[in-house]
Amino acid sequence: MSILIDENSKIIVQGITGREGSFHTKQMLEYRSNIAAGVTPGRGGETVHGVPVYDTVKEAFEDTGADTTVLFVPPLFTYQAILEAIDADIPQIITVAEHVPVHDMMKIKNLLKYSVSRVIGPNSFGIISPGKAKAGFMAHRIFSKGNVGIMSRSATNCYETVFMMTNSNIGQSTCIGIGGDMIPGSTFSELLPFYQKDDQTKVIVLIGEIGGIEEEKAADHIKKHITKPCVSLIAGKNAPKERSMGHAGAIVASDGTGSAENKEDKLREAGVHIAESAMDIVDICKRLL
Amino acid sequence: MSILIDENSKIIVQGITGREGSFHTKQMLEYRSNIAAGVTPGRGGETVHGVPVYDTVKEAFEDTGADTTVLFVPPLFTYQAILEAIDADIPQIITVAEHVPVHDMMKIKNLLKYSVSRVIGPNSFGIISPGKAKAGFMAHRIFSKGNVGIMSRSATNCYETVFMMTNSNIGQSTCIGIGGDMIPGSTFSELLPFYQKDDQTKVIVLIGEIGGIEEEKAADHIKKHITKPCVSLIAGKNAPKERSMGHAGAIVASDGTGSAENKEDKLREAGVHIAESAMDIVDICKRLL
Amino acid sequence: MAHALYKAHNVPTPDGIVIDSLDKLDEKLNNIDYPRVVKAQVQIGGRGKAGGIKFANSPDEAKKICKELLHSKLKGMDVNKLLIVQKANPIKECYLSIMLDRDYQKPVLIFSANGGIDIEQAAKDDPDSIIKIPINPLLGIQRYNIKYILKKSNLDLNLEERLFPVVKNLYELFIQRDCMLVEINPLAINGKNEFIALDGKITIDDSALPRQEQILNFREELNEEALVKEARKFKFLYIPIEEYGKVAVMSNGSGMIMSCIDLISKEGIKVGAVLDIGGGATADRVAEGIRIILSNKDIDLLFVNIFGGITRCDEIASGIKKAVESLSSKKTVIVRIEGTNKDKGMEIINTVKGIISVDNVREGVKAVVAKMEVI
Amino acid sequence: MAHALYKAHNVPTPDGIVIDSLDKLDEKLNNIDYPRVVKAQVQIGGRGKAGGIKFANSPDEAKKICKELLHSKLKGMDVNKLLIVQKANPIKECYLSIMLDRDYQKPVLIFSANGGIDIEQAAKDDPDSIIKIPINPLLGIQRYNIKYILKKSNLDLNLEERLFPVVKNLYELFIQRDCMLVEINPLAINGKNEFIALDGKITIDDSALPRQEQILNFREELNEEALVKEARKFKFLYIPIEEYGKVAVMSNGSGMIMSCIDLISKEGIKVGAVLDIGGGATADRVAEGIRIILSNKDIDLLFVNIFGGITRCDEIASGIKKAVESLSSKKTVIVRIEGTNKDKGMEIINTVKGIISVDNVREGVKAVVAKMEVI
Repeated sequence: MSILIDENSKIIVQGITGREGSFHTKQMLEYRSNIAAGVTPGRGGETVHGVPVYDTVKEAFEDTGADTTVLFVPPLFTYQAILEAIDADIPQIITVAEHVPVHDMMKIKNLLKYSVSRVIGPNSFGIISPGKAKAGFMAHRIFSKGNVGIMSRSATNCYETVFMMTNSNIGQSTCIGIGGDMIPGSTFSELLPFYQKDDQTKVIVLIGEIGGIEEEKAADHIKKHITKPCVSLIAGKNAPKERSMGHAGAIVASDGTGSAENKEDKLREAGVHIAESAMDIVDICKRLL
Repeated sequence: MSILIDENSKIIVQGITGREGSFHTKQMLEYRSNIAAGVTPGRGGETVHGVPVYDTVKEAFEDTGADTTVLFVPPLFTYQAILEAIDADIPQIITVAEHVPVHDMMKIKNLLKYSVSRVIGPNSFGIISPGKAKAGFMAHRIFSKGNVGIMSRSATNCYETVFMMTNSNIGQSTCIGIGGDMIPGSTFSELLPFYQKDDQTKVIVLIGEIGGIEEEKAADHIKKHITKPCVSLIAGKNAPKERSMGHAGAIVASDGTGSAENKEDKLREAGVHIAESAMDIVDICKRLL
Repeated sequence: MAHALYKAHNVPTPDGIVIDSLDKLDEKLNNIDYPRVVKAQVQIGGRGKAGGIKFANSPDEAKKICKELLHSKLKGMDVNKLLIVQKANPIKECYLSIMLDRDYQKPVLIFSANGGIDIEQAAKDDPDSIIKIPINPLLGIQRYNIKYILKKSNLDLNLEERLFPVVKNLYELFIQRDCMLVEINPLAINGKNEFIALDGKITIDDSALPRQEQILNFREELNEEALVKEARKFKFLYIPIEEYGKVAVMSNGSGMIMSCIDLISKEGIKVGAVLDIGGGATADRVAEGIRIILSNKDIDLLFVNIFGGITRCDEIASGIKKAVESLSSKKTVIVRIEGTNKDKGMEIINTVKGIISVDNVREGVKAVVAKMEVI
Repeated sequence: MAHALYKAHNVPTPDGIVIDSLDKLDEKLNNIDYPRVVKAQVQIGGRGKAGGIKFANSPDEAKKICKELLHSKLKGMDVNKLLIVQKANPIKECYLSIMLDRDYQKPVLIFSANGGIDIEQAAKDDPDSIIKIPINPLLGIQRYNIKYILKKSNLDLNLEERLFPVVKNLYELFIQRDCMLVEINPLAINGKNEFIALDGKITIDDSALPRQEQILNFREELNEEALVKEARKFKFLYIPIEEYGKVAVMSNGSGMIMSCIDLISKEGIKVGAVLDIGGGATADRVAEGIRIILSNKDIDLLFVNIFGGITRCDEIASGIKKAVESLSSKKTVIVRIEGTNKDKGMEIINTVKGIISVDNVREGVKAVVAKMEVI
């Protein structure tokens, strides 16, 4: 079945006429994703790789009934672009930009509770259900269809893991880029229920890292609600305190909040298998499947 | 069982040192409601009828763990008072003031989605579960314990109905004043599920009136989800169009939206018994019980 | 009112001057540019057709119009003020409004590229010509709202730069002034692609008037029925129902009043007016209420229906006694009182001559019917 | 920075003058009131203890202090600016801050009636002395928040009138300037019950700097490691990890970098620094990245680990070749590349002398261990 994205998803690309938007639209089309419309204000009526362009998200939504939008817009324009998508009632908003101001995401996250929308990202590679569709910019060639669901705060650690999985003939149901920011639109614990309900997913992998308490919340959720086997890798054990490790969200506070040790302890308590490396994830999945 | 208010409810009175607040605190205490605290800024440390007064709702909440607050504050101060209660995470906020500006309620209603609180009113007599507790200013002597749940936009039509019910030995489980304003904090359809789940309630009475589409929404909800017998009276059949009938919300638009006919039709379709008068409600309840 | 508020909130309007007396007309009218439009400031529909809008090409024409129009009557309303504005030369006229929508529980923005229309009629005849967007009150107006409006109306997307500030300012007015409706109709676009509010309407939430002092001043000028005003002094609500109705209802709550109207009307009897005396009825207030509603000459019969919750019935009865005896009116008064101290109240009522007392609403309505058959 | 921003946002601060040169000291210092406090403008903790805060009772004392302090060094930092402020006479000192809390996903207001404290220490020692309220970003600061703070701190409720505008303005600063933290410590209360920000700290969200031009200017003045600055020019991220670590890691993503640090550290080897070249790695950028990180003298070994998703491995390999050959460095370079065109890439890598190439991360770490044992 897979989750969030599949061959039936109708996708809008916001910022489709830009360099990145246009390039990845082509990539998504090649992967046979259903890109129903693009949006760039002032460019309505044009087409990009055969996809019709609209001036506003609301028009694009009304004409196509899209259920997902992917934002290829610069970080400082992301707030307005998400607002526009929320206001047009698009159910799923995927935002890939890095360096979106954290105040903007704070406002968005608080507004989301009033809306019908879910936001994935920012600083996310997107979502891919291998063999069905992708919405984002991930290197889709390394993915293969199968039964492992993956959520990751880091794109590179996810790629590395998926690459080795695929080489070991272990496929994926759906892979989601949570994004490496301080306030992600959707967190592990908010997305876990989808994997729990999904027939295709047999094992759930959470690739976390230092900073925040989302892995701890996920451990709580797993303990209470998840019956499928889970595997987790926490990156950043040896990162210095109070220094952001590139991802805005990957930072251990001076009081130790956000440390890898705490996260691993909580996950272990919840029965999650702890992996030490990407290769290790693959080895554990092999045993579990 | 009854709903929303009972002998275990812990109640705060905002504006307890005012004339109305103090008077109705006494009334509520006489009815053996558990009035845990009062709030009036600048009057913290005093007591009113033995009830301790606090300067802020948050303090009162932290010290007493109250679950309900009743606001005896003037209409133009209601917005701030509700905000303070929402921000202190009080689960139930009952607001009785008439003439609260509709923009204030619009903002509150939109904020509520983001909070853990429910607002009853404004322009409501409050909530009473006869024989258990009351939170509000209703004339409690006319109520009696029993199995009819009542929601009413009008206080007087509810009193009249309850008075005759009690005289006919038909008691009430819980009576809620929805309030006569254009944008009530809670509507019929939002409160119906509580009655449906309540063991004590055998019959549900909805006293509606012209204006808005809340009775229509209630009809939809009843059709889909309510298995208990329902009775409804719609007041204002003969009111002139485009003229507010005293309740800010009781107004039929020039295009006929909000007419009593439409409401009765929709309710009848949903299997609701339509009453022509308060006495009629009582007669129908007699048959149904 | 709309014109002044638009100006205060930077919603562009044509330059205009106000004339409220015929003094110094030369001084006021000789040194402005022409052509101009003279508009009578009265709150009536179809003002143009009624002769309330005239065109002046010169100071002399303007003066002549002022003399004719000022202090005249239009559809029965006094004209106490004229507004003399520049004549816009619109290349297009649109419609723009924001209303508080009770079902969305949000402000709704309404726009049409066809200005000067009756929006309700247009909504029936050509719904596609009207764009309606609910506005999230926590977000306010965003640029993409304007882009959407322009696209859907087949207008140039470049107009966004001009239209956005107009809508944003109108929205600020709507929020800050507690409006139920702000409407600009027509909203002109001139040769420079500027938007100008040629005419408009603003409705304010009654409950918010106490915090809208500036608007309260405007309202005082409005013509209202004398009895409505009189009742308001006592914080009573007097509502005219049907013309020439001979029965009046007085009660202490809107719901009960509506129910009484319904029950009486069902018997084929017209209710002429009602009066809601609200909560906390004292003897004096009850007496004032009866005095006011019976001063309506059409009324032959008054049904007083008071359900005293916390209020005591003897207090209410004293008020009724006082009013009926002092008025020495020959009008019929039917009384139903219920609640605390009902017995004491009934003792008082029974001492007043000419009052018909009943035990409940159903009996009250029967008594009204019986009495009206006789009258 | 804090002082200037507080002034701009009407957060009350003591009157002060800035001295950034020794010219015209007479003119600047003779005509102001005394006593004054002279503060060196450097971003270091424990500034007072380090001699960065001095008191002057007269113009002469002030001049003497200026001459000593300006252009001196404090804890290794250049003092290029002094602030000379009125000496406040606080009758009480409080603590006030607003920080963006990632777990609440809201701003959190923190207050304590004990000013001048180390807030983190106080949170451990006497948690009850610290009031912490999450602020709903859709509501902002409300008066009841302030009332609550005062009550909980056992301060006079009447101070609300004075404290509310201070907190409200501080909150506006927090929001408008994209702050992660605004802190006033101490926040003085003087004899007139006025609040004055005596000292403060402001941290800004890095991602928001492009829209905070004014603050960007402040930041340019900050002292930062030369290699961090050099890397930023190319939009690379250079992060120092452990002092005297001899191994460096270069990769194209934070997650992968953290994983590499973890795997190498697990073997008991210290990572000295890492460099993230980010997405879209071209040959030239790869070469620049290698040049920068190898210019750190402590580093003996570099592990380049690039997972090219869409990027081509031959492009990356060319960059590595270019860098290693042109640098003629004797440092060890271990390379792992993976992704599109890997074979072509490996062909290039194999032509470069002195590069150790590995097939995956595990092998890479093994190679690092083996090599470090030799060094």
